[in-house]
Amino acid sequence: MVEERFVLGNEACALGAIAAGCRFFAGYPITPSTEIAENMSVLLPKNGGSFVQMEDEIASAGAIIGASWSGVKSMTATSGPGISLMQENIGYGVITETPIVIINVQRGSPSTGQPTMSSQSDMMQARWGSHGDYETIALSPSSVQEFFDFTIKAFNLAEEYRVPVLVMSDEVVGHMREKLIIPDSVDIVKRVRPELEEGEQYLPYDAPENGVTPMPAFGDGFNVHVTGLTHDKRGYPDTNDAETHTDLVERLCDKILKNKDKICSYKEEFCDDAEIVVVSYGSPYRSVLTAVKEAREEGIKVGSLKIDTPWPFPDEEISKLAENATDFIMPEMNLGQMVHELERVAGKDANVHLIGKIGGVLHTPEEILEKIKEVASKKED
Amino acid sequence: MVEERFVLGNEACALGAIAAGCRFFAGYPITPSTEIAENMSVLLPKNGGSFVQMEDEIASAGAIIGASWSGVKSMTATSGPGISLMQENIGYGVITETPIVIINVQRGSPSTGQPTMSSQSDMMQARWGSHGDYETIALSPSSVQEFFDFTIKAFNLAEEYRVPVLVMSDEVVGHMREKLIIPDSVDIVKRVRPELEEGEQYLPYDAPENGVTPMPAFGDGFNVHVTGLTHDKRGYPDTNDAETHTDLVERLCDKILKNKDKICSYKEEFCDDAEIVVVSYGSPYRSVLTAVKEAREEGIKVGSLKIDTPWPFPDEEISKLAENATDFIMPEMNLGQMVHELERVAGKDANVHLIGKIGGVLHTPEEILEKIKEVASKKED
Amino acid sequence: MNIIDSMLCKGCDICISVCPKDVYAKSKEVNSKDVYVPYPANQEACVKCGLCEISCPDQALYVDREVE
Amino acid sequence: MNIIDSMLCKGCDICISVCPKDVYAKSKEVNSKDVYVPYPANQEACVKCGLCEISCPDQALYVDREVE
Amino acid sequence: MAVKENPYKKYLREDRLPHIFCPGCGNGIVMNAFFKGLEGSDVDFDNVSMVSGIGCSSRIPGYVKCDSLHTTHGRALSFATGLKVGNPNQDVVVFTGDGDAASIGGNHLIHAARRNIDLTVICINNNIYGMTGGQISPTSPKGSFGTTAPYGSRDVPFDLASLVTAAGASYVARWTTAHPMQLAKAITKGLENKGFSFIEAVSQCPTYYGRKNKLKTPVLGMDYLKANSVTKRRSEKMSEEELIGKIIVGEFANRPHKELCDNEEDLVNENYDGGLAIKSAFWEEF
Amino acid sequence: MAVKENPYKKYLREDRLPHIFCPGCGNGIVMNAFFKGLEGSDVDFDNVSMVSGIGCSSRIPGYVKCDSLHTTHGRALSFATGLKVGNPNQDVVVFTGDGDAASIGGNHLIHAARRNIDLTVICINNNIYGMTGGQISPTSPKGSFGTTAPYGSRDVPFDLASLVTAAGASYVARWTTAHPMQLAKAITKGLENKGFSFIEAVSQCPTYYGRKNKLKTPVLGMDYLKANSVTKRRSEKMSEEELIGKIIVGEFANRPHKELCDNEEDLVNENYDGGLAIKSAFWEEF
Amino acid sequence: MRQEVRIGGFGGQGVIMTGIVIGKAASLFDGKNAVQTQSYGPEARGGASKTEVVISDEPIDYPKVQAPDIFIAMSQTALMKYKDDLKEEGILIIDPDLVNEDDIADFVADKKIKLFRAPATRTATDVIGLRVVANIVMMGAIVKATGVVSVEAAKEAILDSVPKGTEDKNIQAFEAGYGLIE
Amino acid sequence: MRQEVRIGGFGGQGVIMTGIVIGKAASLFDGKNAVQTQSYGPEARGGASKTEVVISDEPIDYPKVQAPDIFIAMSQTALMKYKDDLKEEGILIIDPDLVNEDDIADFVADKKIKLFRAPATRTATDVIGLRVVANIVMMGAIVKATGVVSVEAAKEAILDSVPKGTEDKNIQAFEAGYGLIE
Ligand SMILES: Cc1ncc(C[n+]2csc(CCOP(=O)(O)OP(=O)(O)O)c2C)c(N)n1
Ligand SMILES: Cc1ncc(C[n+]2csc(CCOP(=O)(O)OP(=O)(O)O)c2C)c(N)n1
Ligand code: SF4
Ligand code: SF4
Ligand code: SF4
Ligand code: SF4
Ligand code: SF4
Ligand code: SF4
Ligand SMILES: [Mg+2]
Ligand SMILES: [Mg+2]
Repeated sequence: MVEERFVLGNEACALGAIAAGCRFFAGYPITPSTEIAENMSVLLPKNGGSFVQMEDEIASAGAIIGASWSGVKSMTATSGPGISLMQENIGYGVITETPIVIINVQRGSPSTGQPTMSSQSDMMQARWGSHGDYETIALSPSSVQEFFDFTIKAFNLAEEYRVPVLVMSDEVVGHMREKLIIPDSVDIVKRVRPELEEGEQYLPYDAPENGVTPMPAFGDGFNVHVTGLTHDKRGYPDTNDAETHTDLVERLCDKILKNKDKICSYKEEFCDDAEIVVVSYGSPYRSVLTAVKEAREEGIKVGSLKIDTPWPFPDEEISKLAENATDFIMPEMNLGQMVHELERVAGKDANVHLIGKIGGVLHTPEEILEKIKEVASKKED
Repeated sequence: MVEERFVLGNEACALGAIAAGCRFFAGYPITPSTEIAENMSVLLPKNGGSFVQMEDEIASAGAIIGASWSGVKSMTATSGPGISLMQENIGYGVITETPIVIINVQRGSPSTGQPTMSSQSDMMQARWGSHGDYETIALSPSSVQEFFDFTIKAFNLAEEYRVPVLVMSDEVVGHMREKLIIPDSVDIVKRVRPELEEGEQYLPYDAPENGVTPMPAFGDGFNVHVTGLTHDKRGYPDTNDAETHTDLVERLCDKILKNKDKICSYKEEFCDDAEIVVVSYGSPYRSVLTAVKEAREEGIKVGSLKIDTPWPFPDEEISKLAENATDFIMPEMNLGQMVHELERVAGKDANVHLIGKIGGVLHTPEEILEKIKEVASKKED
Repeated sequence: MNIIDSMLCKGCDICISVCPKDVYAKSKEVNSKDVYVPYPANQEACVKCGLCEISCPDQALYVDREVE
Repeated sequence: MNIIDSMLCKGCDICISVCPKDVYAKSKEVNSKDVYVPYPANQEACVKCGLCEISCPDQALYVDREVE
Repeated sequence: MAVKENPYKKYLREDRLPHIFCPGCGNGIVMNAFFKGLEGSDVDFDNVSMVSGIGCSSRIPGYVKCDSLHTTHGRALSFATGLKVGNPNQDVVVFTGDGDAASIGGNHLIHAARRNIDLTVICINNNIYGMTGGQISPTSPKGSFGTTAPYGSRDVPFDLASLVTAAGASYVARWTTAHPMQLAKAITKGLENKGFSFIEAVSQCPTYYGRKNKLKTPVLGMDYLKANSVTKRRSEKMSEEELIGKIIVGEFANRPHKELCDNEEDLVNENYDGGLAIKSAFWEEF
Repeated sequence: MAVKENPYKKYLREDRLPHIFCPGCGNGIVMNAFFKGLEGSDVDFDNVSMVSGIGCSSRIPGYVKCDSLHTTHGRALSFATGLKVGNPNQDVVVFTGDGDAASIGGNHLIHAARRNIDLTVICINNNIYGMTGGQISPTSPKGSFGTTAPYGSRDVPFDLASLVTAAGASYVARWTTAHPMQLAKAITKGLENKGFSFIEAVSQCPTYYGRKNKLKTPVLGMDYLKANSVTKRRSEKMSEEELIGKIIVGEFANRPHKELCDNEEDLVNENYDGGLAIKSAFWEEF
Repeated sequence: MRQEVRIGGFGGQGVIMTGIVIGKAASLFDGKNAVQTQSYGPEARGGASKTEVVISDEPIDYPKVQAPDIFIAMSQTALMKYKDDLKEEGILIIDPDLVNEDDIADFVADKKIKLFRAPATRTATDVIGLRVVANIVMMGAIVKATGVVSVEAAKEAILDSVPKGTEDKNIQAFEAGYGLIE
Repeated sequence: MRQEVRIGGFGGQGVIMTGIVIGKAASLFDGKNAVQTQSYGPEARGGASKTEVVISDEPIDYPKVQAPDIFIAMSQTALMKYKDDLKEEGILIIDPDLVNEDDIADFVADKKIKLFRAPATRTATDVIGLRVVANIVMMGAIVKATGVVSVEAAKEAILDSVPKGTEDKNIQAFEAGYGLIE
């Protein structure tokens, strides 16, 4: 039975996690993500799961990786300083191919910054925050409903590609209440154990075509060794061999890069004939649509591309749009982060305009409309 | 008196720090940076300074910031996992405008990866690793001598702009021995206390034109409050005001962005008539020069731009080169990091070719030469 | 007279509770911050022990020790 | 006979040192890893206490408990 | 003639008052006890530098008219270590909370204690995370409620004073906001001890701990602290059962021994004849 | 007929032998003691999962034929907490070193002890960072040398067993590689204790600690450990001076009490009738 | 139509809950859309407390209040702090016992504000005998004065939000509040 | 001219130091350039030990050895592990007491290797009476057999590197080694 509730974004996230099958949460309180932990502490025992408040965020990230290997889906949630502390263990999650979900409810930064204000200034950190080469999957919700939906999606992607998945939310979405529709059942990706032919030697890191090897739980009898060191197909450390390292790291990246078309998700509105495209993700999208509609009323050929998955960045779609569009506008609650990607992809063919805004206040529709008009009028010149 | 020694890159770094006036080192051992700490533990007591082996890298980063406010120049050194752990406190150093130097001797990554192998895969982390918007200064040495020189330069830049400065070295440079020439005196930037007019109210964060406010030491009587929260000109927390935050963060970024021409450092060789420019930083440069010379002998118009300061990226110089050059080649010991910057700056006008190499082994001159030839022959088509 | 700075007092009533001599009582008037500031209803009883001063979390309270 | 696996032995001499019965002695021959592997020079003295087995860091040492 | 204002107000930055603490928060009382303790000691206020982490309690240094470093959550002692070793002439005082010191900062706490570095650490233990809205902390009593312990906490809490003693601190004491005079005296001793001094000040958080645990008003909170305190001496005669839920107050350690900065100075003196490079960032030459 | 090989070799991944440890490193002895302790306990080897951090000692699980998680430096206990709570049916054993457990990992250590989570932690304390080449650690004796203590360490080291006891662990013991049988017995007890068990195994690192501290050969190292050990009981009759440089061996705590996973299970049982969601990632439905 | 509502008071008055109940009434029981937000951070400590609700028949894009149509002030501090951007001819509801009307006479006149008085706290204490239901009393007044949500939706939302066993008292309170506005 | 030297042995033989002394001799005392590198990581544990030196009159760009001109093997393991990329007609110096010459007979012949034998360890023990100077003995042999550095530079580098008080013994060792090669 479909259920309707009027809840906080952060509560929707927790409900989404439960619906996705998350049965372990380890976390450490931090504004503005705390309500996720609080809700999980209420919900998990009611669903057979465990909530552990850890001593810090490093331990939280470690615990959910441990829990994932025990065979339960697991998650943590944090903000700003907490996500910085998790970077080392996120890298460990990447190299060990552990499915986990990490929620970042972004706040004003750098440093302690503005704990109760909103921002999108950890977007590049999501991609580059841990040392070394790797690729990221990140989703950005723009509403309470999306925070629920994207959390489920995050779990599914984590399982499908055996990677840490980040949900890059922000204070606006985390701290507002809206109607949430909880469907009576959701599609979830369940984990699948390796299956061995008789007499086959078990190679826990011998990846099939798609780069993703099946994953057993500890205790299943596969005797798998999991290490953050560069390892061979058996999972054994092999740290001085260039080839082993190259094969491993390239495969880890390719899992995401080569499945971009399946992972990327976005929504186009009014784009068919758009000469100007406003590209957004997360909460600024809410102002974009109003602005685009108003601009359309004024006869400006403008469309909206709303990106659900900032990482991996939807290169292909943007390139396609750049065939028609001459200008891209990107509102971000930062000084310019994802706009670097937009420039990389569209910069050769079109003009890219950033509306960077920091200080914690969402762009208003007026601000975006103004920029649309400005760009439109320059085009006429 | 000029002194000549045959030393390890990491030892040269320690000697450079001492020469620059560093009198406090806090660190935690990690391969391949450990010899820096080891040398500092020998050198500091002989120079009136203190060495403290901390419990971890987080504490190390914290301690050097504390020490900097006590009025001594301070430094730490780490690699891979350690630098990930420092990200939170690096952000704190940025927002509190604390001059510190952090050495990263890069190793094979992600995660524990290849502790004893070389890489340049933390370059983007250097720019984006901590949460929030900020700008970075980073230097990359390519020889033992440069490791000494750049460490001094790092201290000078840190003092001049009141920022954490990163020296992004790598295992190759850290772990090789070469001749080091230690001049009998080096130019160092000393710290300058604020000077107040009579009756003037002290505003520790009221920045002059160049964005950099003078910095007192604790105990100097200025009663300064230093916080990682968004703060006003008095240094007092003011966390809900968009303007205070915007002013602060923009100033922090502008300190670096607006002084790019003074900060950026690079070396051009054979570039005057170059149609192909090999852009490199750090140890791959060593193979570049051989390759470029050989290619020149074969009549290919190729030059080398060696970047001393990957961050801030020398946009202007690259743009200038892009006026003549049709192709840029960038060897990096990663899967492509600084090449994103190169693409951003030169991508509209020229082709950008990455020679990404991971696994821990330096590019050979042959590999680079081959690429030069390949690019040159394509041009002819 | 012991003085309570109504700009600082947040009306926690700790002074009322800790005073061994029951010197303070709650006033009936709210200050500009919707707070009922105590007052020394029983000033004469004060033995100048300073407990109220050190226990006032808002540094709002002054014990008059001057000999009049 | 107690057996020392020369593929595993790293020549630390701990077995020689811990054996209460001085069963082991250093051999004069190096193995393929430049190691002088001990041998049970004094096998008869062995009381099968197992101390050498548990003290061999390289799991190279086997104490023969079979009754011949 | 002296101004007619609270005697501790003069230490504060007037332009920041009133401070952000909730009505009746124990933080203000501990501040007062600190100033009183300072006045009773041989330490000069002008020579004091303060350091803190993140939390309500960690906001205190920002209100005090001295140099202060409001750092990252849990890391105050790391920063303080650099600050103190860099210039051992300062008197460095650290304010921290139970979450800051004992949860995320637990490692720095035990290591600072082990090194016996000459810092005076005042840990305001309100058994909760105040700043973030009432989650349980590692000192929350078994059975107490917090927003992350909706069914009551099941963990055994840390006995902080004992833990820090086991880690090697040279001076350790615990009092509560209901014992401001004793607290002040312990702080005096801590300031005068040349080594790591840890003073745990058990405190009320009416807004969160109180609201969740039937101690809604500040007065109820303080009454609870008073009623449930037993002195160290008395506690030694009590059984483990009798001690459940009790707050043991008094001195836990007072055993001066060589501290970190002295060790560092020895190393310099043994290897160099120029002395410590205090404030050398400002020197013309090296 | 049994194969004629070392009785502990059967637990190891043969395709990885010989292991990377230096000749005479104590790690191998502690491994043996662990297997012996396991054989003496009611724990089934097939039910064991292992976790470790980073360090020479932390490489041990990678050689054992079971599921193992070789994690990040200092964080083994965090990972182990998730692994164990996620499926409390496993017997989770953690191998760690003095640096891993007590330096960078000190906070996780005291918190795991406080929660009394049912893990068996074997900490190989060689008083040095072996893996990184011989830097001092928080347990390096005062006066000992390391590559980062070229003038001799001045700090007072941690007494790990006591610290973990103060933090709340239910079983704590310390032995050395020169006491393999006693060590094995302590490990048996630790495995059987339902709660946090901490077994400190003081060990030799001939390559680094030995080289720097006149204990160059493995045999010298072990002889030193043997000669300087005193039992807990005997130590209680010795003065502080007499105890300087001594290694106190024996049992430090044995006081079972409710552990974390049981608490978590209680919460589930009180609020849900489906039981714990063990291995639920593989379930078809929710 | 988009309507923006702001409610301000001091901690403990249940101001936030009122905002939630309004949002719930609109979105779950009136078939409209609603977004509720509230102040966080130091300003939300001890002192002033604030919540805002946007209600609309259309999907709500921009979720924040830009200039409220309706402002309910349950304390003097909140009134003075949050009144300024109330729309011309907007609705202002005050608890007359807790605010000083003199201070806003000019404001009300200049902006042609529709001012309502609802002595919610007094009504809660005197009529219902439960001070804590002052916010629900105010809810009744809001519904009557503004019609942002229907009476039925309001009641359902209240029943959905209050602790079991207190339903009757709360409905009573709502109705008492409803009756406060002529 | 660029010359690449590799030295291999087992831990404790002072192999690394020999590499450093050669590099020092070339760069500080012969006025050339030199880069010395060595193996790190698990392979450097307990067992095999390796160092490499590049020497050149020109500035040295690429700092690593690609194919050594000269290889000195002080253990069987090192010999077998590191010999393969020795250049055709390259120089190989072995300590004949520590390696098994039979195993490389083909290799030497096929690649036309110039093979030298320097029983450094035996010489150190028997002639100098100090086993630890085996590496300096080998240094003498290297200088004589290859001339990569001058005798003077080698001696200065040795004096610059060894502990005070051991200078004489080391110079003696060097000379003994020098004498081992005809
Ligand atoms: C790395 C990091 N994690 C989490 C937080 C959020 N946070 C701020 S204060 C705090 C707890 C404070 O508790 P305590 O130290 O007891 O201080 P109190 O507010 O109770 O005085 C937390 C978890 C943070 N600022 N940084
Ligand atoms: C975050 C981080 N910091 C530092 C290191 C480097 N590191 C690896 S092992 C180690 C110390 C290990 O010491 P210990 O735990 O005592 O193990 P041992 O090698 O002595 O057995 C260090 C510092 C690391 N891998 N990760
Ligand atoms: S000084 Fe003492 S007696 Fe006087 S009012 Fe204060 S507490 Fe009461
Ligand atoms: S203790 Fe201070 S703040 Fe509290 S009521 Fe008394 S005067 Fe006011
Ligand atoms: S079993 Fe005991 S007696 Fe026999 S060789 Fe081994 S140690 Fe010696
Ligand atoms: S103890 Fe083992 S490894 Fe050591 S010498 Fe004896 S058999 Fe060899
Ligand atoms: S939340 Fe608690 S600790 Fe924080 S200021 Fe309020 S009462 Fe004090
Ligand atoms: S370095 Fe020390 S601890 Fe590590 S394997 Fe070698 S002897 Fe053992
Ligand atoms: Mg607290
Ligand atoms: Mg160790």
